[in-house]
Amino acid sequence: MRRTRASIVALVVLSLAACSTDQPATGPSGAPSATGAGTGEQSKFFVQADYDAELAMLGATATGPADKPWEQVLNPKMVETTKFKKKGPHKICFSNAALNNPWRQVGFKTMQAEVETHRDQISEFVHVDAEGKDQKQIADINDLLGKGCDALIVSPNTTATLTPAVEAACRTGIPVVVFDRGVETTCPVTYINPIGGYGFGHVGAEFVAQKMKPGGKVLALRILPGVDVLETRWSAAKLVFDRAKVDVVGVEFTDGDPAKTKKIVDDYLQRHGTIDGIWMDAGAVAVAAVEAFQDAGKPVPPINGEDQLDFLRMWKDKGLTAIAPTYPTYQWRTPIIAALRILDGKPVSDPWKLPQPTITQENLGDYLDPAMPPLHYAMCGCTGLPGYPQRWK
Amino acid sequence: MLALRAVGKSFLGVRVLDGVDLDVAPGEVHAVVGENGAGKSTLMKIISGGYAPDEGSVVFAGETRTFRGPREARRAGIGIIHQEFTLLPDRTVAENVYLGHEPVRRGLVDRREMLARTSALLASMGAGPMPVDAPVGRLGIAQRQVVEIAKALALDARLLIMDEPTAALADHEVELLYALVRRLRDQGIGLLYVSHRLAEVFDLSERITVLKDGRRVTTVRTAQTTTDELVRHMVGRDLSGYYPGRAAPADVGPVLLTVRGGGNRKLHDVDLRLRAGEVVGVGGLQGSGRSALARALFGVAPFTTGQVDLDGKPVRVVSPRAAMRAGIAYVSEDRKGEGIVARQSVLDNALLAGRAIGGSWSGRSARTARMRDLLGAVDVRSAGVDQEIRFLSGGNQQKVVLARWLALGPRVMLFDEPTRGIDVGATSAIHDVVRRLARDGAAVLMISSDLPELLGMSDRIVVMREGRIAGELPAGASEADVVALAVGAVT
Amino acid sequence: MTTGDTLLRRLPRVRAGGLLPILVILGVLLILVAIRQPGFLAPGSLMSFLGRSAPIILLAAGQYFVIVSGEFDLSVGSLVTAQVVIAARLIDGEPDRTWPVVALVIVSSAFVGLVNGVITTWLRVPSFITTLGMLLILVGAVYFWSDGSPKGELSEQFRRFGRRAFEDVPVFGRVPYALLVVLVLALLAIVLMRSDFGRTLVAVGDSPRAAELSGVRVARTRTIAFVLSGVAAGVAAILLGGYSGVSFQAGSGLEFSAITAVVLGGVALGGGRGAVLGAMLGALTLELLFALMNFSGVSGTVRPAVQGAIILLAVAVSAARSPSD
Amino acid sequence: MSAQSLLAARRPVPGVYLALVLTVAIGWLVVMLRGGALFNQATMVSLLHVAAGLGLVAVGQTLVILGGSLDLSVAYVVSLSTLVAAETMNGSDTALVPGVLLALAVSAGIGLLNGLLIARFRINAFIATLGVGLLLKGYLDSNYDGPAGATSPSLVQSLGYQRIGPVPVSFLLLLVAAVAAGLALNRTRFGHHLLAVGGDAEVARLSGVRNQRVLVTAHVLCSLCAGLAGVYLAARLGSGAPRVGTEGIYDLESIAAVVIGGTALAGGRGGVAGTVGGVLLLASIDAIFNQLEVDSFAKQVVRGVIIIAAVAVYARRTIRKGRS
Repeated sequence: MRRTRASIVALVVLSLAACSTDQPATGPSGAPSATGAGTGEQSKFFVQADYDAELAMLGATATGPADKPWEQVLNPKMVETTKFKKKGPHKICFSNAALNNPWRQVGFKTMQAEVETHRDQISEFVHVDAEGKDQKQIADINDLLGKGCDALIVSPNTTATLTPAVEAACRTGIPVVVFDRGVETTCPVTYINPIGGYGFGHVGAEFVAQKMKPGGKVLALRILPGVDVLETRWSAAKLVFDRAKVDVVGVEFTDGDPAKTKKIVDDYLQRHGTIDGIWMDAGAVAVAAVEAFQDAGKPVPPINGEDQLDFLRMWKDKGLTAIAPTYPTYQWRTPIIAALRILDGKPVSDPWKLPQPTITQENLGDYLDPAMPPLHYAMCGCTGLPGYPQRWK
Repeated sequence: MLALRAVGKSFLGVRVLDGVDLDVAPGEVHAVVGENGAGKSTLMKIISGGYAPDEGSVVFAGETRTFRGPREARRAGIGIIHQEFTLLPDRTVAENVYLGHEPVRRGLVDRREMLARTSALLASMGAGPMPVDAPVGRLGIAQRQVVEIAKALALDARLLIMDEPTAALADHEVELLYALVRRLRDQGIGLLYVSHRLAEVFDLSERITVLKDGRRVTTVRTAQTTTDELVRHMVGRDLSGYYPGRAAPADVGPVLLTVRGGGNRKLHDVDLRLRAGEVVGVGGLQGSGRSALARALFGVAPFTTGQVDLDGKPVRVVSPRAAMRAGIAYVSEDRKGEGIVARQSVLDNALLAGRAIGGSWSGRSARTARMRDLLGAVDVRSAGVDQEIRFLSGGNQQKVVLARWLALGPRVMLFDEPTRGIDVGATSAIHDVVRRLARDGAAVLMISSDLPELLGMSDRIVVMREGRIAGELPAGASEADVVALAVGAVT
Repeated sequence: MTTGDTLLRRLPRVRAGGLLPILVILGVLLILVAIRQPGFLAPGSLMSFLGRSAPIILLAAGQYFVIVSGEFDLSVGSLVTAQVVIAARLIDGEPDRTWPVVALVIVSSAFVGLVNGVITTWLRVPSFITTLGMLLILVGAVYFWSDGSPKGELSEQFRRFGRRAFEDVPVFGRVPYALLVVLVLALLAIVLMRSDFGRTLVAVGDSPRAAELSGVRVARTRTIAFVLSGVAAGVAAILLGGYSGVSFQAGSGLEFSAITAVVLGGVALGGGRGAVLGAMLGALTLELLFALMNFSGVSGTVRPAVQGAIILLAVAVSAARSPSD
Repeated sequence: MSAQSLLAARRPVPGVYLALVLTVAIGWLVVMLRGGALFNQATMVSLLHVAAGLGLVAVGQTLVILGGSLDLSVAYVVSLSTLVAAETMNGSDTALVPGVLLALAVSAGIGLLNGLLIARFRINAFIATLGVGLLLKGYLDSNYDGPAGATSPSLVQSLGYQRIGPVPVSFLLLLVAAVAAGLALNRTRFGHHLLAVGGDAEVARLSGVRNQRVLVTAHVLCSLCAGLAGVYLAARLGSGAPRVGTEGIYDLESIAAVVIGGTALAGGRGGVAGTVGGVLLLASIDAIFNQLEVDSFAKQVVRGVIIIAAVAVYARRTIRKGRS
């Protein structure tokens, strides 16, 4: 009797597990799908027009001061802001998606330092952390609207779900500046971000595909499924790999956990003997991936990381074949600058596309700073800001 | 209305009931008597759906029934009052009484109706005023027993089983219960009345069934039998020869333990002296403070007033550990809950106390070896000392618990119902151990509800009532003497 | 009790909490891995697999002490994270600070366990709540202390415990330090469970009343279990920090992995049943399952479902086999 | 607050409300001293919105905890429910009702699975719901790579953003759910039986309660509440969000709210009124810390301390009651 019951449980459980596998597997055995790609179907986040635009921008030259990439703009499209002109000093409010990773920490500190440089114009800077929760951020924005802010900066937690809240903020008439992730509305005065995920993914994948031996095996290491920024990176990389007929032997999620990363790489090395290239959708676990090769006594293949110092140092010390596309943290400076310009009634570009530099073998030395902590992001544009370097340590 | 035919039941291979027949007619009070472990409670649980019989049949109201649970039995019209309380302390009186069949109006529980019916029910039972909307946890023991009875009656039972219903009741409450039983009988309800107290049985019942060792000995008309005859049926042996001999006056040594003016929440003004070499029996009704006395002496619920002396020196027994260090040991009445560790081996169980007190690493193997010998000496029957104790019979479990304490060489040994629910063979073995302990110079306190055992084993009997020591009886006192003291009747 | 009595006779006698089920599961997984990836069983790769599984095995052993005594410890994952981050910041790349920090990690982990135990036993807060609160406090405090981003660096000396190995060992090839650490501690754990304390701990989990009435200091015993869990988490933090370096992800979710491993190993939640070896084998099984999924290219997104299904299956089968409760 | 007085009709107001009043008073004072105002309309609305989402989940969690069980799968049920609702509606008002009903039906199904695993297959609730949660996570991860579907505009309009004075419709929904759950607990057989099962399963069985059925029902209701929270979040977010439940840590937060509200983790004692108080307390702390711009990590520490302290206080009280 009980045994029958147990087997029923087994059946239910297994059928449940099975029904979650109807998505075509992305992996070595993944059969070519409708799009004919070796890495499976394209993500629904993929937008061809955006992709083309971003790739075009990678080669474009930015306008603006050369030594201040955070003030530069790619393909500027200026918009009038005189209706927002207001006498200072201003109260600027910031609804932040989260502070839960080093990238956001470095960025936020950079932003705070930027605020300090404008102490004459900014009387109060209000920051609310949504702790990575959509519904808290919606509530936070609503909450900030009741506080008499002169301008609202939003770094949305999720593009689609924060759109209504941002629209509501626009309706109150205060200038709204969105950065990092976007929203699905044009109502903010400007949307600031670097070139974007397609560019990031493309640069890394191109490098890996070119440097590795032809027809070799690539392991793609991703952080989480379902995060839009990361999805666009992967969809661009997919296109590159499929075009180059690279054998992507696995797409694995690491949860940003270095231990899990090392285990995955270790097992893939065992399974395939060698891995000829590593592509990553974010640099957080790049060092762990490299260590896995070292610990297994294998040569480290071409790899992409990000501008975190631990990776850059390892790159230099071990002489890796590597590249670091960036999603620069200096973009956290720009919203403050933009907000103040808007409140001065000066025109700003919408969208405000920031350049997205890539760290290569050639310019690697420029970004290595031995005094900074290992998880610091080199592309912070913060060396000239007040409190450097102590604030970022 | 109820007919059992050749009902049998075994637990873990131990035959608890064997071919029992029983009939109850409407409007009849049918008493079931028997010694502890005779199978009364198991039989009642089979009738009320708590257990399924292994063999035989239960016919109720003309149909052969196999109740798949208490719910079905209750729905069919069988109410039961268990020996243990089945009340939820956090729920109100009314909620407890109507648990499982709350009155409903338009889909919702009709609180007002429930309160009203509960009040009416309690009133019809002749119970005193009771806060029906207060949590049961705030009531006293006697009141809880009344609630328990009300709970059994609430579902318009056609057959009501009462398992030791008067155990916790005071005199006037017993009278009320009598009246209630008679009233129910006159309404045509059949009653199965399980009791130790033969006087009650004679007062109330029309017929009496005697169980012994899981078999039905006889069923007699109450009017045609006598107490003596019943006792003979129940015991089926010569009482005097069954117990190990008492201590001779010369064997009784000096006073080991003295309590003066001991009291706590459940005890008042307890004065007690225990001598080396002597078995002191403790009698009294359930809830009279017998167990509280043992638990106070062992530091489970210590005395808050008064003084305890050991060897003439005051000791503070604030915890079981402190008691053990003073040389006091205790065998709880709740063997399953407080005695054994069900999933550990016989050896682990036996070594538990020794390990708790600690010992050197070097002494470990010697201790284990000694324990193996001891387990053999008290005649524990198991498939080996590594067998999990839950697979042993109750008697063997109890012997393991005894071995646990014997290994420590206690000077004062407290037993609370040491042979309850234990088969005859093991009972006699345990009696031997108790007596041997005394002969070896320990002071023994033994609580028992089993009057023959109490009278047969004790060198002296202390009877408790309402948290006080009601009196002391010498060896050779009669059952009537004990009962008289226990219920406070004038002798 | 009721139906169990009859069932007991029908079912084959498997000692509850026995190691047989977990050994069967482990064996099946090993065979599957061997088919899929024959090279896995070569000494070198097997050794490194065992080495990298060391932290979770230790956490499972620590969790076992708490669970078998009838409690829960949800704080171990965040304790590991906290210790890795604290160690990195204190060492800050200085080799000289390695040993003091190792000592500090272990002592402070024991202290966290002590606090868990004292709150649970003295203040009578259910351990689920105590350790849930502790989880929040530890992670919050360490994030707060390090401004949301780990600082400093672990020294190579610190990292070697979890990363390096004795090279060129005959037969085995390469023997990770972590493996030796886990073997020694596992042996200690097994010896401990056979000692007076261990047997008493199980008794406390099975029947705290009976234990107390036999003179066992129940509160103290349980508190020691929490301390042992804390120490295990501390050692796991050293090995894990060594294996993978400093990150805020170091310990996240490990408490659930550890509890899962313990349950897979045939240890009953609620206490009193199961063996520490079973718990550790449960952890090994879980790690082997992940490796198998890596080897067979199971899509990363489906893995939680596979894991969930196997847990439910294993527990449902053992629940159906166990006769009573 | 007539609802609350109804829920608490026969029992003293749980201590959590005292803590709530104290917290708000202290917070108000501190914020005022720093020259701010704790409660303007906007903060009030925000607070109640946050409370509504967590509250709906916590009300359901209260039911299973009262029955001596536990549900760690609620976070995934919430996410799944937002997706089912939003994808069924697909931006049209005509599919509003089917969308809501389907989301609730799917949630109830998961509750049924939980309940059966626990009650019939006797798997420990912790492990059973953890396992079911992992199954759902696998399903969500492999089928969704981001927000999907679109909620009916009129649902967004009404449940997501409509409010009456400072009180959002969603909070009224929470109150309705809480009153309904309170009614179910105090005024239905199911509720009486649930409290009995949680208090002492054996006593309940001997009293004729069908324990398994009661527990399964409680789990279905718990998942329904989580599903309802999902529908609300779909309305709030405008689409289905596969990570919203886990981001909100609804599993552990709901358990925290329940125990802060005075419900015993072991079951049998407590109620919905306390849970609503617990949710409001957590939301108030959020609001106050938001005002003071205190680091969210410090807030986490405070939350941890509050959870432990609250339960320690309740434990102390029970011990004292037991003695007197």
